[in-house]
Amino acid sequence: MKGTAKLLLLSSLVVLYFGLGVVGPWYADVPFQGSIAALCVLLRLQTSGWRGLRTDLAFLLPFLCTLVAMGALLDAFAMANRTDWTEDALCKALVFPNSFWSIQLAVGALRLTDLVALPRGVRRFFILTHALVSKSRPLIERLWWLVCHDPSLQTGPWIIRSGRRLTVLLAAALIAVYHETEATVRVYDARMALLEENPS
Amino acid sequence: MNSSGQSTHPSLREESLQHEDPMLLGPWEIGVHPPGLTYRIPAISLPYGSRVWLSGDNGAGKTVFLERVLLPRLAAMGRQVFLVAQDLLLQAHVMAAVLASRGQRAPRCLDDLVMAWCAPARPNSILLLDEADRHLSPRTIHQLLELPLAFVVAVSHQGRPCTTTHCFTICRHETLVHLEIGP
Amino acid sequence: MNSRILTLTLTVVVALVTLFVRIPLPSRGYFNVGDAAVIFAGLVLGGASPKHPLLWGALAGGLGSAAADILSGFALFAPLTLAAKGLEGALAAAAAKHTAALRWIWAAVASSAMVIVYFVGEALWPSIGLQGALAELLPNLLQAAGGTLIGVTAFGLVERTGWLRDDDTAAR
Amino acid sequence: MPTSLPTLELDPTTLTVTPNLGNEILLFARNPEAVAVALHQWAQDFGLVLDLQRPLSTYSGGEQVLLVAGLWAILLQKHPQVIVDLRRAVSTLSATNRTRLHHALTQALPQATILLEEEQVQQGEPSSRGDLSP
Repeated sequence: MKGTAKLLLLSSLVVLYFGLGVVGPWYADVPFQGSIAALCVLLRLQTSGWRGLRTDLAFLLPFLCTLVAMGALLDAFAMANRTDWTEDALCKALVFPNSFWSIQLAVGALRLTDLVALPRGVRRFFILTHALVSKSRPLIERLWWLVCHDPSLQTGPWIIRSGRRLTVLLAAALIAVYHETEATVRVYDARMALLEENPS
Repeated sequence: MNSSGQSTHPSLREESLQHEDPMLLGPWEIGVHPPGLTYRIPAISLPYGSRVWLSGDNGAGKTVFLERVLLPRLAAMGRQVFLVAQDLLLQAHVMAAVLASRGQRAPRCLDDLVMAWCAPARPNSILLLDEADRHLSPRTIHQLLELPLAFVVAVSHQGRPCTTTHCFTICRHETLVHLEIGP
Repeated sequence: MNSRILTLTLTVVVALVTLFVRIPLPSRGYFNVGDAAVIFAGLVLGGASPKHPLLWGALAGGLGSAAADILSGFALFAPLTLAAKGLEGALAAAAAKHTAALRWIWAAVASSAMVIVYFVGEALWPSIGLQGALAELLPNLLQAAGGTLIGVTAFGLVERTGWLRDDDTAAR
Repeated sequence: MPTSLPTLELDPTTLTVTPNLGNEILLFARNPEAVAVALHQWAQDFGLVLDLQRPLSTYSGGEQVLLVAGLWAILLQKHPQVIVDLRRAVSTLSATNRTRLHHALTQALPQATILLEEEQVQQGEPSSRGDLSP
């Protein structure tokens, strides 16, 4: 399955979960949230393996601990005359990862072939944006390497040196990516014109 | 400056001593990952003022040698290294932004931009040119080779200028890359 | 410069600079220099676009930052990021026509607005709530301060290079 | 030289739309699998190791030109006449590779007009030593 159909299926699954599990009746339903969590973990393992799952947990676990700690703190002060802040935080400790993974898995399932199969009108925009973000990343990494090895940007304390390098990177990236954007749009239109005149 | 004309300022005194020394390179056996190449560089002593011309076929590993083998080792020796990269059209944006951060307006012409960017080079600085003749005029290449710098190493596919003092070739056999004296 | 190409350019720069330098945070995800890029993008678009500067600034700041959330797996935050960074980009675009102290003040207002939108949005968000929003406040304030400092300085560099005033591609 | 013919210009600063040849094939080829097989053969003929998912920017300048020229030689095989303009890309190629590329293109596109030499740059046409105006 590709293109618009795949996009519609993925977005309706996400909307369905958010409608029922985040802003809907099953927000505090532990069996429901628990089974969604198990499903997300399995899918995440299948798509990105242990490494991907470890990266997620490296972010999720500290955040969930902060959430529960803040809940206990608010309970201690009986904020807004409520005493269920910790209990609510524990609920969020299940809902937040599910909402986080549901969107991540949906977005991660999209491929360039899905964009190519899109209707012609939106196809050019999505393809160029996908191409530009993919192409500009090594370009900006290369610019950063050049900035970090520029002889004029080697002196001063770490914070000043990093600040100067970042300002130079932003200024250089502006014009470099502008040229890249202009050239990529030109090459795309030229190649499409070439192919439309010579269907192979 | 003391009465005998010898500089008394520590860094100036260090600089004036340093830039007379020859540059000692190698012998090195260095693995570079990625792209998974091993560089075998013999012991080389380059007198002050050497102008080295480096050639080699497409994909032999010239750029990786300049950027990942030579440049880090020169920087570790405390040298100020000016690298004019193979993707000079991209690097030009960094050069222009660096000139702006020095309060200077960046020239439009690439040749003038590179010369302005190299202006703060000191007598013991080193200049590395990676296929600069693809973008810069022969006159600018000549001017760069003539700059009063400790050493210049230039990589190119094109003909070797007469002002160069040494010529090396990068040869690659599968993942082993070595440096040969002469074309 | 062509405003459309410039906005697409800055959207990509905001997204990639946000992705490029990231320090994981205990709460929303990561500490990044994205705000410097959003302030910078707003100023550039404000300085280069005679028509609708605030709109272009909002698009580049909002879309770029939301794209970074999506690409880095934090797509959950993308809607809120779109609003907060979009507002930040728009206010930064308004700062472009001012100089010296006024520009710095406007840029600080822009990044403070981002902090406020994030706090209110997260407090109301069911799966984050007031607990998450409070944990988020200090890191966001630090990002706002750093972003303003670097973003305005970088725009000053671009002004000095004269790139924005070239008329061979008239700004439309 | 008839300028009405469709022209494929290879500018070494921007050879492709996407960052790797795998995505470029997905974008432009109607039968991606067949094109991928033919491109692997082309690369082998030049002694290159082709990885379709490897970012093109990680190949050397000359290798990029050889591979992209090969991709379009395959995509345009059915077209009787086209202009292949390599004048800006030629400086990234060593002398041996220039000759071999010209020969391979003539074989793949027998009726194409292949511009390879610098001196064929027409008056007033900006050469690769462009200036920096945005």
